[in-house]
Amino acid sequence: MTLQNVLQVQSLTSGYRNRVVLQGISLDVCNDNHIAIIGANGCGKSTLLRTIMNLVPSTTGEISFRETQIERMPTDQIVRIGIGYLKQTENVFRQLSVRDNLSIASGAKALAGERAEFVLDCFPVVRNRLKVRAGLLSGGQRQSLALAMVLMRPVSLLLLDEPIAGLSPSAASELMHSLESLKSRFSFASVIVEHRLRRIEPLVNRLIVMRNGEIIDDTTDTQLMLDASWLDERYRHVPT
Amino acid sequence: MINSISPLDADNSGILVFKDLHKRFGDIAVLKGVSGKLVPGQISAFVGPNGAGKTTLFQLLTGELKPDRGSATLNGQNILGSSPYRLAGRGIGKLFQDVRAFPNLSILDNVIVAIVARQSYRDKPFDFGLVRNGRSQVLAKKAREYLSRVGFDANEEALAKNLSWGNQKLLALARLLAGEFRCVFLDEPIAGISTLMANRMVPLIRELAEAGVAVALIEHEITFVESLANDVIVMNEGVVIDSGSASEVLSHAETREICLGL
Amino acid sequence: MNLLLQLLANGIVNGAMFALLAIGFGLVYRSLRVFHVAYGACFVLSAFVYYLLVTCGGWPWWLAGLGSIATSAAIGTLMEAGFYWPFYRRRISSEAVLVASLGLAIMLENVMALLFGNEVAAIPRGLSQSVTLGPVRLTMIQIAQFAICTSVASAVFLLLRLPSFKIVLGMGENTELVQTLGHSLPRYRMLVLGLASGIAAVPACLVMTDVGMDVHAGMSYLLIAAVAVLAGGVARAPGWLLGAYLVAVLQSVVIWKFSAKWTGLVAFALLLAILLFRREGLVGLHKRKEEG
Amino acid sequence: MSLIEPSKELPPQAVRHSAQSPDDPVPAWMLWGLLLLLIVLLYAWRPTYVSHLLVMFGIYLLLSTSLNLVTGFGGLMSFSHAAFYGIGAYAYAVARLQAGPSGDQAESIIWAAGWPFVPAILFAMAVGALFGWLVSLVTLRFRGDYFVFATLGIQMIIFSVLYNWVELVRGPYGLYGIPRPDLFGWSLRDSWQYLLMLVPVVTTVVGALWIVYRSEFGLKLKAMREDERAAMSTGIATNRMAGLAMTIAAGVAALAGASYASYVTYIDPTSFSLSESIFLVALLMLGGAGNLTGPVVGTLIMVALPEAMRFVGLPDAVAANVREIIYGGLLAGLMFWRPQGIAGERFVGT
Repeated sequence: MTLQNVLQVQSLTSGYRNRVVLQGISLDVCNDNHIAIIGANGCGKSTLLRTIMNLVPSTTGEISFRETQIERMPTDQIVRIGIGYLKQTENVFRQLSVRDNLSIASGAKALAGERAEFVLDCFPVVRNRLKVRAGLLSGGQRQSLALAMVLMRPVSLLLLDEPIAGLSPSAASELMHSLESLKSRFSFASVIVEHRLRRIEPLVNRLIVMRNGEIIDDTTDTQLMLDASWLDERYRHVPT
Repeated sequence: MINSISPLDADNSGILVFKDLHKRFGDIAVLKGVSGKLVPGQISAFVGPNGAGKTTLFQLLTGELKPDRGSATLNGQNILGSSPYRLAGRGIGKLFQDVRAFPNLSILDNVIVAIVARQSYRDKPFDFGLVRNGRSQVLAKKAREYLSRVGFDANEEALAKNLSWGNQKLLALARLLAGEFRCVFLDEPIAGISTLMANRMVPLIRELAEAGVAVALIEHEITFVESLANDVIVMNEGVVIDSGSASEVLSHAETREICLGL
Repeated sequence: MNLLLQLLANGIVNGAMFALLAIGFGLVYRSLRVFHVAYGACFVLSAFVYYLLVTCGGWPWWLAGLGSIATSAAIGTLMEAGFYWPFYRRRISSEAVLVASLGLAIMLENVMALLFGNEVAAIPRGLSQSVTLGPVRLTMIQIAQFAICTSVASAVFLLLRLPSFKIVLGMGENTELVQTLGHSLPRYRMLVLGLASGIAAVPACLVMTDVGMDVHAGMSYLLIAAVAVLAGGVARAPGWLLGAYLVAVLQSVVIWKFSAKWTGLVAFALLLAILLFRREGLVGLHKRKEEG
Repeated sequence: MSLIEPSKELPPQAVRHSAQSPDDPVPAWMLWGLLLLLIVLLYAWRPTYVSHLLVMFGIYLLLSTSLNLVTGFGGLMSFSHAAFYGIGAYAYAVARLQAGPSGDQAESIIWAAGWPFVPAILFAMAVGALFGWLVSLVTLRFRGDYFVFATLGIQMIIFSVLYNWVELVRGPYGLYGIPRPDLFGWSLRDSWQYLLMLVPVVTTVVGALWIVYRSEFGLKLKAMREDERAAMSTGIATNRMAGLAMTIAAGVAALAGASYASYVTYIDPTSFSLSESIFLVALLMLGGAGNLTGPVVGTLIMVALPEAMRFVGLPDAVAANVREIIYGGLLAGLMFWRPQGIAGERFVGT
């Protein structure tokens, strides 16, 4: 596998009506990168992912994905050219069955094909509940379904916004396990925003720390994620 | 490891006592028998992962939801099944997780609303007294006092929606002070605000407790809990798994695992 | 008793037409979250297009019907692209969109009044043949109305089972997720409005053939559709059908017991009663509270 | 030290702009312009014509300012205001009409009292308020689109009763010969005389409403409009507040109805139909809600618009439709560009 840049972000700023959240972010993602973005609440981690997906419009800066400018591209097109995005909440259609959810995700086609089969094999909880309405799934099952849905299309970059928040330890490790096997099969780069660092540590090879809309650390030493004092320094925002 | 999994003794010494609360949504049990009490002058922190049932518990105790089973009393009188405004009239206040300042009212009006809502529920349910003229100067003065207590000192005519997130939280806190509640529920008071603002928030909450108010808060930020709370109640999957003084509970490895992911 | 049976039969025929009307309205309300007031005006417009094609153009009825459906679908699509989509882009609240749609309906209605006048337009025809089934007597037109509307409704229900229509249902729940799964929101919104308007054209042409219509009828047809959808339950399409038949049959019963003039009152009283006791309508999803 | 966060999040201009008093968001030139327009109208036409316009303006001002209480303050978009207007008109009519000598009309209806003017007006207001309260009991169980539709249903039901229950108020035939006001033996014949009586009434009632707007009650209604959950948690009994607002609003609308009935002396249900309710909401939307200027501006424009159209000189057959087209277009356009209306504080719904 040759190394190349998948995503390039250059001095990106964005925000909401009366609030600037990202204050100039520059970031290159390589196709073997598995990045964890950490930082205190409200530092702009989720907004960074949402801006890349053009769910939050960027004010200045450029985003390019494999040589294509995407900062003004509609979200659905960004997805179709190969960026998968797992929303933090409300990431399945609760009123529809699991099967309908998956078929929407695979581009309104019936569930077949090698890729779909493999993804479903990775999530047996989903495969066994195709007829259940998604709203009746438990939190862990729902999150598995959401991840399966994102992976129904070919992706070369996967953005995950707090995939295991609110899951029990066992559900979380199960989900992470599935993600690992998918990663080795489909070889995509990934960016993951998550608080429970110990759970995701085995999956990442690069660590980015954000604070107040800026990147303050970018390192490949992922062991730092488990270093309490190092984290304290960057992370805790109420030193009273 | 946890050495004592015991719910707080639910005797009547607290101002707000709740016993054995159950709540399910459809086929998911969110609360499976939660008991505890809130004591005047004490800050009780509810910690635990998302989905542990903390917000649901708060909604039960502030009247926004009705429990399936269990009891809750304020000074010995039942509070379950009352609507939120009645409970507010009886001294239970709430800071919402998503703040909920009144966006198109001025900062001053936001606080005045809280003052008149409290007064008139007790004395006269319908009041046509002017807010801005004459006697209203008294109201405005009072409102300014509350605003200056939380640190607002300018722009009182600005609309709340134009404030930053942190300032909206401060405004909501001022509104809470203006309600002069005996028991307040704070749902993630410092989530999403800057360090500077959070540092301002802490002494205000402490002051509230020192004034004899029973404070309950939900918080994920453990440093914040350590610095503020007298009692910590750890919840997971709808039950209380640990409780006690802050330093004691937070030293338990499992609590750290559940709450911090560390 | 025979009269009751006769009126019930009429009610069922009307129910089949109301059902199509309700399906169109329900699709838009369910998947776009738009209270499509201009839907009534669209309905009237397609009836008049049919009228023009038959009387002035001299087209055969089936071709004129197809022409009317196509025109109506095109106008619906245009309405979405030129009217509702800009509102959606600016995230304008649903109540404001309701009022704007009301404004659009008023404009359309009066433009049509300028073009077609205020009188009832009807397609000249001889006395229709009728068929007697025991105590019930139905005209051929009524039978055609029932047959056409029921088959179109069945076709729509089959369509709704297609995977791409699952997206349409999903859209009503979570527009952002539709986009992050790689589907173009504007395209599906246009599809819904085009389809809904096309569906509405079918009963419009049939009503025009049978009893005629004036340009101001839009609001009353809209209200029938809205009552059917809200009373039957917004969440699921079978509810819309149930609501439509309920309204139509109830109207017949009211005509039998009291008089035709009380039908409107009864429809709204029914709606209020149903909503008071069952907010989600007769056919609702079994929801968890948190699903909201 | 101030706790206001650094101004990067809130540019100073924005602060100044929003600090503008919420009671006074209309540019001054606009008010002056409208006043000027009024003066021009006064000079251009015969006094009776102008006083007729002013009477209609007064009646619609009552309607818009009362609807504003529910819709602009409570945030509840109500489409049943014309029904209360009609109830007031009919209550006044039957209270004043005399059975017997006035002909066959009064004998064919269930009840006609033949009361003097003042008790009849008070009766109309009381009936209107009672209906407002009853309607609030049903409709306040809904919010949002459902509230809109529930009030619309109430409007249709009340209209249907007025239109179809011939024994009650003669249905579509309407009531004619409704006595004009007589105060202290002075009967008002001309519209300018009527205007003389109406001006103090409207001023008093609108003034009272203005006080209600600025009272604690008004502020609580606004809080409910802004965020009902938060309002309840501060201790506001929101349903009770909204019920009271609907009662007051219906009472005032009934007063407007009674004024209308006593002014035109003939009423039939078509004046109180759904389209009239829509017109009232549109009028409030156009002017803007949540303050006093909004409804005043809206009423001025809506009353003046047909006259301006006449001035343009369109043939009568076309003018009505063109007017409707303009007003539909205004509604749609305003919702897009300026949902809060010309002079309003905020969009009228929630």
